[in-house]
Amino acid sequence: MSSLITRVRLKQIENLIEKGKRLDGRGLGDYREIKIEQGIIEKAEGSARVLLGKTEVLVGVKIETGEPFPDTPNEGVLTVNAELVPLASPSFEAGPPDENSIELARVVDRGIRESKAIDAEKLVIEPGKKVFVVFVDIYVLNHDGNLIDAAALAAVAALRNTKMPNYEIENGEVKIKQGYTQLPMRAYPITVTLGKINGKLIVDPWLEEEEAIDSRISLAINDEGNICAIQKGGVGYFTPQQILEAARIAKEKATALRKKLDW
Amino acid sequence: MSSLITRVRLKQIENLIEKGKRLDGRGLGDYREIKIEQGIIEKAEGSARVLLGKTEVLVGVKIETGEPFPDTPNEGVLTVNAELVPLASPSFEAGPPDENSIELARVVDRGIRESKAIDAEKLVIEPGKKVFVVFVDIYVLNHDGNLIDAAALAAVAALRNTKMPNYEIENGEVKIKQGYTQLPMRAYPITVTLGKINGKLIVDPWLEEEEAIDSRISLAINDEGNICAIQKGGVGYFTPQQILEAARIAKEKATALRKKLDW
Amino acid sequence: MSSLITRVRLKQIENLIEKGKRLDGRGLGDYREIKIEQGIIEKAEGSARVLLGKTEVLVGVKIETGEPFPDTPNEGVLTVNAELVPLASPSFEAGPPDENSIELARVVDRGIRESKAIDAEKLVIEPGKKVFVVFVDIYVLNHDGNLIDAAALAAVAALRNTKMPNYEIENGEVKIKQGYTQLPMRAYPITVTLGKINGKLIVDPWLEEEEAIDSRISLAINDEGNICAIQKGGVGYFTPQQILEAARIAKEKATALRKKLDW
Amino acid sequence: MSEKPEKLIDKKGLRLDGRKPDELRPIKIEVGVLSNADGSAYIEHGKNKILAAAFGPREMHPKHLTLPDRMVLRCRYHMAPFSVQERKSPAPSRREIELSKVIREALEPAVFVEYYPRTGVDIFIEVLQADGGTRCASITAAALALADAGIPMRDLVAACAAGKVGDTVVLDLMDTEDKVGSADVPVAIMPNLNAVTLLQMDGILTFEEFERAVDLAIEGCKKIYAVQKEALKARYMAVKQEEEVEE
Amino acid sequence: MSEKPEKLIDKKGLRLDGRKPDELRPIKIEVGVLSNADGSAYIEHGKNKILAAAFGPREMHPKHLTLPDRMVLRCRYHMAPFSVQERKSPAPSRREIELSKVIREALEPAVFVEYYPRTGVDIFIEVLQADGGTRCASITAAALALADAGIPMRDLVAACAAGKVGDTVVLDLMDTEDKVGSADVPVAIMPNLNAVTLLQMDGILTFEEFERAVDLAIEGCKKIYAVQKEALKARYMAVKQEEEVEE
Amino acid sequence: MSEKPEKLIDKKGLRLDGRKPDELRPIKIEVGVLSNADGSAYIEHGKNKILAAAFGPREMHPKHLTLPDRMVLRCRYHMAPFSVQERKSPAPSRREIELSKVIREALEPAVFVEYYPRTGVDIFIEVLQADGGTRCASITAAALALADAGIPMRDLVAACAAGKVGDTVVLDLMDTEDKVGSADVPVAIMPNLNAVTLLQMDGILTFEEFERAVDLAIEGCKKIYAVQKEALKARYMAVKQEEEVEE
Repeated sequence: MSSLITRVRLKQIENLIEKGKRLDGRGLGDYREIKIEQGIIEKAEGSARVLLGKTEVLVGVKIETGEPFPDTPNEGVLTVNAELVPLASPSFEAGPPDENSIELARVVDRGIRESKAIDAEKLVIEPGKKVFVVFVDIYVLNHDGNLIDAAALAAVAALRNTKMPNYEIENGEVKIKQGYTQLPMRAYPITVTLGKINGKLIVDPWLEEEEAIDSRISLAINDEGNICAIQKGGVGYFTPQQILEAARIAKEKATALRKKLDW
Repeated sequence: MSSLITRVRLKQIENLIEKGKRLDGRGLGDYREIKIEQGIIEKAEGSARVLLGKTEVLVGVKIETGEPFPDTPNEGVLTVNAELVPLASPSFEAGPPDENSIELARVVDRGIRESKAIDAEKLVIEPGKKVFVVFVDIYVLNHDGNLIDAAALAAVAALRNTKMPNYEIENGEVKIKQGYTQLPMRAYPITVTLGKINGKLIVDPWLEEEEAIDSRISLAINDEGNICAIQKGGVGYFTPQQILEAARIAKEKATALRKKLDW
Repeated sequence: MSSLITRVRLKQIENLIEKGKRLDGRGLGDYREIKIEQGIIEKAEGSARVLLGKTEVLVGVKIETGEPFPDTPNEGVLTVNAELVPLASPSFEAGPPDENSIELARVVDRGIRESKAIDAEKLVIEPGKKVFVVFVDIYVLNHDGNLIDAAALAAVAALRNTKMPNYEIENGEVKIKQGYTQLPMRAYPITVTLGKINGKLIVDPWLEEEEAIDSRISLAINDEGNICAIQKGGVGYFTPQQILEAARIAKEKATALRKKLDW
Repeated sequence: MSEKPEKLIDKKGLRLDGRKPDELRPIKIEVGVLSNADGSAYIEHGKNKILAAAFGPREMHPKHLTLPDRMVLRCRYHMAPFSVQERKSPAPSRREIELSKVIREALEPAVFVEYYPRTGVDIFIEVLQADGGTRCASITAAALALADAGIPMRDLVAACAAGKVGDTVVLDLMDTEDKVGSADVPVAIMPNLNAVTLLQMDGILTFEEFERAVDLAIEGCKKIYAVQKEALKARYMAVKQEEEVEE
Repeated sequence: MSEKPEKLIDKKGLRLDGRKPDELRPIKIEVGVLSNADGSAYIEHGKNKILAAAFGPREMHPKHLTLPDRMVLRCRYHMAPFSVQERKSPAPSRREIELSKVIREALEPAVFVEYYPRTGVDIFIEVLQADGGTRCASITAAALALADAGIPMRDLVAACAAGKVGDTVVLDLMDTEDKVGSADVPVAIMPNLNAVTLLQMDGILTFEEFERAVDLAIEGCKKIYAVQKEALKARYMAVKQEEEVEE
Repeated sequence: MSEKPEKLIDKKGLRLDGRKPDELRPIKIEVGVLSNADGSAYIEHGKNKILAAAFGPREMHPKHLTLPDRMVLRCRYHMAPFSVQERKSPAPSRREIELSKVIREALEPAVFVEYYPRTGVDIFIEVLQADGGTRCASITAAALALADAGIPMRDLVAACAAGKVGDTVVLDLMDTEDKVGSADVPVAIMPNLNAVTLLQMDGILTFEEFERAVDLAIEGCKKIYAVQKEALKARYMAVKQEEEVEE
């Protein structure tokens, strides 16, 4: 990402963090304010909008029928896609997904997949032939930093909000019936991202801090407090101690967040 | 489109039009000379070449079998595509269709589709499963202005010239038989484009006039003289009065053209 | 290809060739040293690596099931693809195949196809419905000239090394069984490329010579010594006499090579 | 899944959603909703939910598209995959490419492009939910995004469709009416200049029906124009209050 | 749908369309048919119908492809979707990309590329109907388009295939012969320079058959060369007449 | 075709291929294997066979990606179509694009990017055969390719995964263990700097298991580091010998 902030600003951020403070008044381990709205796209089977400070992510879930993958004939299909639409930031460009949007989608995908959040076996209509395909489309509407946590939260919130069409099989053909069933969920992973500035770890870096950090680490934590996915990013490094410290903080933050959300 | 003509030339065009005249001697409401040749591509199921002055458009029609759209199981499929091939103009580039060729294809498509020119129900082989797909490929060979009218004319002329293969169903498989049937047509829409220069409307603008006009309006008129499709183009505007005037002229011109073509 | 060598070097190459000599000490009709290794990619159904001097080409063969082409319902499918991967040369770029890699793939394809090297009828599982598809993927690992001969040799060597899965048909479904059968081969074409410098023909031009030649001709020779594919390349020309001379040399070289390889 | 309703207009002359023939759907507009864009607007027009943003005037990439005597306007109309019944691939469709062009050409007459030569303005439109008439609602929102970005304009552009449903010419078709109805005429105007900047038509209309549809659409646009001005006013009041607080 | 004919050569030694083994299909060429191109030609060679146009010498886009000491030749061979039995996607196929390259390399030896450094010439070929031998007919037409554009040339390039049908080496294969026959040898020459600029081969030929095929193809090219010259002459007469009328 | 093995760890605590839980697969590395690259390395790590090459520091194309104060590192991780069980399309998959990014970010901390401003270094990785752990083996090889190209580096980067198979935390998962196992933790380190430059995780681990996996992976990386240094030494000995012969 191009350098959008000045060296003076960068120095300011670093100096504050040295003292355990941040530009926007937060403590090193604090999240920005989080707002979640569910069900705002009526035409989608599920949807949620997350505001993480000024970062805004909308996730829509669509459910269609399709074929299972040959190696998992008894499981439905999950497809996660992310669009960094150009109205969200001057640094986003229209066009096919770039490495940043692909990484975002794949990190959110792993959190959901590895925690077995969706009960994929209940999405099977006819084993090996026909299953429900769950499309999770992440739409970043305003980029003010820490897209991973906002997108992961919006994705799980949207899935919690998702209804599957009822169906019956008539003469070998799937007939969609009236009514809906809740999408079968087994877990609600929460992803916590930390950045490293001058050797210090900060939670939920916002846009200007993202310019200042040399690396980040994102950990998806499941309902039991176990780790189910990790992604290190950025051109810097962590010491092994910092990694364990980050894992500890992530677990703590996820538990707190989970309590607050009543998930 | 980049400015290919000089300001002097532009002034000249405007001055003439002010006096009700045009550079090439036509009156404001006159078409250039129109020539239509049908059946010139023997390998295509239908074809026609239209010369509108120096503008040259070739349309080939191919018919294949395929699946109907899920929401219209009892109708054949119409696909219109336009190629602004680079030999037609220094302003055309090789590559995937750009917004100009897509607009051209979609405007021609709408004229045919909305007037219900093709009797789509007669293209069904097996409802919901197998239908004829009609590919209308517009090939612009020389661009001297008003591609929409030339392409729309060539498309309908090619469809009038199109033969469908005969077939029978044997053990659930479609067998192509000897002989051909005329493509079932119900209407022959004619599209008339007008340009606006200095508040005056001109019919069939040629290339240099296209550089001078700030907007154009194209109206497809069906056999009964009703309007079945409209497209305004260009970065200017029309007053509501100019729009109604354009519609009146288009209807008149289409009737005259229809008589001349004996459609 | 951009000019990678200096004019002095070019003059040097030309002067030597005038005297029947070459920069690397070879005679005009000599190949560089050839090394062939087979079966080095265990996960592929067949593979071979060819070193032609410093030019290095790896070919992997994968076999899958698929549909035959409608016009050859009783034949398996051959697909040849070439990747000029960017680690092989600073002149190669990542991205979709360009004209050079497409030409390379198609020239190798023609040698195999026209000599009927693979017994395509033995690849049919169910006529018109299911056949084996043979994917020949040419991977250029180091480009030091004459990719065509190296790739053609590696492709045939990989096919000679290819095993097809055994199968049986159970209730209309193909079941892959234990064990393998040798891919049925009928011919082992060998392709010989000659370059023209100052009216002289040289066999197996290496990278610097490729910069110096104005045209090349590649001939695929089958087991009987007949010609089964030709491709002239480059922006120069051959006299008819030079073409016949090239064909004569190619036949001779192919025979010698075949003897040496014991094909 | 989509069954055709039996009657688009009932005995009382009311439409499927209870509207009268010349009645607009509810419209809600908010200006200045995105912090990273130079200008932005969010519109809910019936069940349509659309975001528009403007960036610029700014340096253009690639540079060779720059024009020496004027600003270049670019526009991308794009639908979210979840905005419609069947998931839409995020890659731009031919329809989206055409609409991007006609929307740009509907907005450009309102912009003083000669004020900022050698610059570009990008308009990005994201349809979050579609329910018929997205191109018109997009124009309505995008005009406000341009104004919010401080792009000098002759007038706002307001857009609305009229059409024919059964035998009746009606205003502002929703999705079902658009699909089952017999004609659709989207129109955009610069209200103060009596200028039509977008006009398209699908379906079959007599000359007289067309005249009526254009009149009805223009009336609709004028009502939408009033909503646009309210939204702009609300935005400026908010900005002013913020500034006062900061002082 | 395509059934193989029983006999490609009948008892009298004649081919499916009644031609003798060394006989060309009818050829019709017109030069200067497109008003926007710098040079153009239209060829009907058997049932092949092909347009070729040349633009340049002109500035190149993108600029970094320019060469300091010579003109850059580019070529696009493209088939219309309706030119063949099964509709062809308009996106360039691998075959079209290869043919664009070999056609360019067949034409380039005839062009004095050093006369106009830092410029480019684009050759665009559109196959409107294909019936076997399109690459050769394309070269024949494109050479005339270059000449018509005033590009300085050593010679024209004329092209024609020979091949083997049954046991007979024949000239100028049409579609069915190409598909069912046992070899195809397309050749292009600069007739005055005794220079072969295109040579490809598919199928199986002995050395002697190959020699015979090359000879036959070269003979064919020379006959086509005569037709090319006639077409150029007709074009210049027409231009001259136009100029005289204008004086 | 792929049946799940019944037991990933046998009664003796050994794995499918007979390794102990903390045992690496056999590793073979050769540096300087490609004559056209500025630096290169070939690694066989278990059945993984991977080539890595580095080009640069050199001028970048396109130029606008150049940075005034540092070198730009680019990386492409790519799998050969025949490297896996089912043929892979040669077009880059989303997985390959993500891995290209994380591999680049694993290598960049080791490079003194500020030494050569306004230049670029390209790293190209080709997986010729894949058997689990390709990203780690790619990093191990690519770090050597960079060193072989003479790019100034703080340290080498060595990479290796740990994971959980059944109830056991094990080192260096092969393909079957990766697919059937319950967690995979690829790690890259700069051994002399105690710095983790790549860390990912799939699966479910308690905090304690995660700690153990990271420790184990780092131990593995250190062993691989020794192999890397041997390979570099062998390369330099060879180069030196060549030079001596030339003198």
